Amino acid sequence: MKKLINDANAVLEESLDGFAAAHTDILLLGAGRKFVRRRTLKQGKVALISGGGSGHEPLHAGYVGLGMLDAACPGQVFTSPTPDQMIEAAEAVDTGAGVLFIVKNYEGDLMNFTMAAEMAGREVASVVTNDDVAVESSTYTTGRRGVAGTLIVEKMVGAAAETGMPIAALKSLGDEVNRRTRSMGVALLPCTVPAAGRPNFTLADNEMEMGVGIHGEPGRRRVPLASADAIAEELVGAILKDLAPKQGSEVLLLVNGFGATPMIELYLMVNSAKRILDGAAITTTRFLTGSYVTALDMAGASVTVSVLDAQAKSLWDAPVHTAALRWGA
Amino acid sequence: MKKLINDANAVLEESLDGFAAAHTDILLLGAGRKFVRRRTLKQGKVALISGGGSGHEPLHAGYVGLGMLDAACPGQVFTSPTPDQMIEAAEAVDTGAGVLFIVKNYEGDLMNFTMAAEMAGREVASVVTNDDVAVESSTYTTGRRGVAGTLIVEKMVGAAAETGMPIAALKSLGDEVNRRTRSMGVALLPCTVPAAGRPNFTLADNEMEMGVGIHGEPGRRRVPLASADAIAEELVGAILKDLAPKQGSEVLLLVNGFGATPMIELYLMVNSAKRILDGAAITTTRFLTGSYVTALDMAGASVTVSVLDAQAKSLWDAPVHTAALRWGA
Amino acid sequence: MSLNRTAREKLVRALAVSVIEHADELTSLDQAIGDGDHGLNMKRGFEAVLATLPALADKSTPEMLKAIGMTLVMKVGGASGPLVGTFFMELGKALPEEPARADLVAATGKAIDAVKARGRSEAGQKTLLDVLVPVQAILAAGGDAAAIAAEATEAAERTTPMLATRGRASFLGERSIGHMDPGSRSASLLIGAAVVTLEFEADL
Amino acid sequence: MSLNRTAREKLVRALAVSVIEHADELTSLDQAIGDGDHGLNMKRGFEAVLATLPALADKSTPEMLKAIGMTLVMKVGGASGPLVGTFFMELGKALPEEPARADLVAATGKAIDAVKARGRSEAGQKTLLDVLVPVQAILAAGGDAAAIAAEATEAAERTTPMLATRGRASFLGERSIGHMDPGSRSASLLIGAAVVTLEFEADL
Ligand SMILES: Nc1ncnc2c1ncn2[C@@H]1O[C@H](COP(=O)(O)OP(=O)(O)O)[C@@H](O)[C@H]1O
Ligand SMILES: Nc1ncnc2c1ncn2[C@@H]1O[C@H](COP(=O)(O)OP(=O)(O)O)[C@@H](O)[C@H]1O
Ligand SMILES: [Mg+2]
Ligand SMILES: [Mg+2]
Ligand SMILES: [Mg+2]
Ligand SMILES: [Mg+2]
Repeated sequence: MKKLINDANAVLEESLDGFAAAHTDILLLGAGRKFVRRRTLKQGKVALISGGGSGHEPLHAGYVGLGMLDAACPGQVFTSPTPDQMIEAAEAVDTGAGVLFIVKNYEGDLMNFTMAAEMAGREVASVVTNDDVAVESSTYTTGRRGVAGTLIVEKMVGAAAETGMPIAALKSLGDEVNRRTRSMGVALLPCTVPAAGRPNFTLADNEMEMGVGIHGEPGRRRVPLASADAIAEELVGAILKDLAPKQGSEVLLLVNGFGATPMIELYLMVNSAKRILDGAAITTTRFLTGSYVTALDMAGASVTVSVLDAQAKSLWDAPVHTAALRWGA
Repeated sequence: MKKLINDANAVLEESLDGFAAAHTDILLLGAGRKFVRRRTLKQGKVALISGGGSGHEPLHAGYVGLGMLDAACPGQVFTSPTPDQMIEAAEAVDTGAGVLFIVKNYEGDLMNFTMAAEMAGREVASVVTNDDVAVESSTYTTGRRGVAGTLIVEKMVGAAAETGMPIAALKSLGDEVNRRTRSMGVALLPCTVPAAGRPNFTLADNEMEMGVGIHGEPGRRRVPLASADAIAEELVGAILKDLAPKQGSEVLLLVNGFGATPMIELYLMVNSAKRILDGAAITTTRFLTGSYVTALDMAGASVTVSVLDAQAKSLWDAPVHTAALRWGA
Repeated sequence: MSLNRTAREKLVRALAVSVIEHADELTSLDQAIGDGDHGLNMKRGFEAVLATLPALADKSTPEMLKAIGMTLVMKVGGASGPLVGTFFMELGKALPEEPARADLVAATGKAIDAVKARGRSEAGQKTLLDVLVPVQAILAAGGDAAAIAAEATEAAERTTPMLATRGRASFLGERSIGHMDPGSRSASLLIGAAVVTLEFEADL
Repeated sequence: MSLNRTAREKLVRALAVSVIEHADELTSLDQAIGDGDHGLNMKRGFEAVLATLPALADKSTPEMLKAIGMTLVMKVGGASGPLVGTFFMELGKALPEEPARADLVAATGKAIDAVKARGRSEAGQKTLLDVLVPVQAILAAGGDAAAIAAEATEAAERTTPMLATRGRASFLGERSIGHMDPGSRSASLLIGAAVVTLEFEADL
């Protein structure tokens, strides 16, 4: 394991301290590092709180700030946060208009957020994201994972919350954005949980993991390494099959790196993915390219497509000022 | 070699096409992909042009836009661009107030930019950045490399150019910012030039390359893997020794990833580096953390410290709207 | 089957040690079909339990179990935190101070129901329920300590050929087959430790 | 020593092939003490030269050399592009259409001076000048084709123990010792190819 760390068991704590120091203008670290919160709250605005296992940076703490989240609860690496974190975060940022949790669909996250909601003693609603088409969904199983599409939900619901939208409408909006958003990813090299000290899986030199999750969970199948075009065909193909957007739809394309894949490759994937979307008569009018929802030091990328309407576009374009996303402010 | 690419010889071209497609709102790709330019030019403003070998994304094309560069010339991977690129870029973005080249100190870059300046047939001045303290400087040698500090020069000179500052003053400013800025980096894993197909160097599982350059050039020495704190001690120590900032100085701290190192580690390095700066009675009031000047898929990071005065702070804080850096706009 | 202070302390220490000592094995199991944190999670939780051991042992058995459950919920995270935590909390709620064997059967049944409700899961889905449910059946059927411990070990092993339909392993579909479920393994370790202690201290 | 069209075409093809065929070796040398692109750079440049071969051969020898130089400057990039390009451009400028051997000696001298000025460098710094300078000295001293070719090979080898003070290898300091300079190797390949062709075609 080669990482810029001191103690494998203190990675999260030291990284959060560096993060908080670097962004004192917009955020604060809660007591016991249980949450990251906006420095300045807007009275009467619904409080948006997300969280999840760490190792996906900048998700979620990097999205705390104007136009996105009010607080984020970082769990241990790849481990859902505990209910006390969400309870204390809610206590800190609820200004009376209620709290909306944005939760990625993993059983651990769901259970911990649910327990927090039960114990919080305040109005709480939840949006659960499940954009990963790699997982075959069925009512008998856990269902799809929430992956990179989560940040699109956080951005759009965050923008709507700034306008004073009430909690029930925000929840419907979040559910709707989630329904319009699909993702799928591929891993070229595995990731290593610092405290585990060894890779979560192994891949031969000529193999990749198609449909990988953001915890380095094995995906749909292990296949021989393929070209960016072939990978884009499979990822975008699976997304479009499931999303079934109308011809002529406008979409946002997010090409997301998993942590160890550089921009030169991500932009190349943008080129491949856009060509396929063009071919399917889907117009890409918004782009986001970078390592936004990562899996520690995993190499690979995911593609997310989100169908846009006028409201979605204006919510996406609305000002945002967080550590990881910033425009118009 | 595991990369998201199609043809190892077409990586740059396909990546540039994706990049241009994703950022049509702010930039345009020149004919033959010789340069990336701002979509809208400001008449009477000195034109800032930078460039260099590719593989350092988002440097330089990611810094084209309001408040930074007018054009960037991407060379082949790790290869300086050719003079025709700078000549055609100058032709495209010079609005009559002259052209300032920002060049990283490598002989290849210097020679190609110099030939371009000789052939361009217009007023051209150059700022040469050489912030890498890993290289012992001497009048008999090539001198220090320009590395991550280059983006600070581009940002500050870019902001000044927006205010209408004339070319001679911009050159002095750029030289001055460069003099106040120092960097040093460490590699944990090597990088692979796509067309070469094999890593540029090899490191044992317990080794790192201290003082590495952004082309994966071997650095000061190969040493056993060490903790983030020990690495930060050596990097920041070498920087402070050379920069010799006054006690109580204010600085900008840039912790830069080389391409395969995730944010969780970079923020941890921020924590380590800031503690050392605090201990030296240096106050860090500006932070930039991310993979901004990369070496393809190399794992590791560099630390850059730039001494700030009131002018530097206001230039840093000034609005910028590029693919990779954006605030206040 | 009542426990004095010394017995309570021994029980809690045995539980904690059983998972802490096997943390690496649990993590390896979770690397194969999950995300490689199960050993770390359980270890973190039970280290927090150990840190308050004297105070825990001061409590009555039901109060102690509830406190352990709350600590696990607040320290473990992931899927196992709420589930294992809920099990202990509900067990504490359902047990009288001086439980007879029938009370233990009833209380473990209630605790398992709470786990099912929390996890929206059933036995047969390759989760820790595939240990809890059959072990509880042996307990209810009057099995002795040895039979209970043996069933815990075997039940965990029986998860190996199962197809996961809950938990992170369910993302793997068919590829989840052939690996032991990490949560089942930790449950069997906890049960094994409990049984040994209770046999000596409380004449299980 | 004049070259007809066929000879010019052969010369250019021989030059191009010499570096294109050794591109991988040149890249390996550059990976050791540089950034691993020298073979790719030279290959790209000489492929561009080959692409215009008929038109190049139509020109007079001096014009052809200038055109090759300009192509290399505009296609190679890196440090080698301006340097090798300048060498060819200046050689073309300095040679008469029908050069005598003395003209070749004088013109290579001028071209080397231009390379030194462009690179702000001298022989002795572990760069391609460590091949160009001694080879030109043999040429000036009346050495025959075999002597020139031998010196090119040996001069490149003599860069191995040198300490680099120019070019990317200079960043390595002492660690640059023990590796052949990639630019010297490509220069020796080009000289070797030129000598063979000129010996046959122009009675060098
Ligand atoms: N819905 C569920 N019902 C019962 N047990 C579950 C459920 N989901 C997961 N588990 C158990 O939790 C274990 C995984 O725990 P852990 O690795 O700590 O959490 P996570 O899966 O969140 O990383 C699984 O091996 C399984 O036994
Ligand atoms: N200042 C210089 N003067 C003469 N030759 C030089 C100089 N700098 C570099 N070289 C030559 O250029 C070669 C490297 O070329 P190349 O790898 O194509 O460019 P780069 O170093 O920019 O990657 C070196 O091996 C050396 O022979
Ligand atoms: Mg987990
Ligand atoms: Mg180069
Ligand atoms: Mg797990
Ligand atoms: Mg080179």
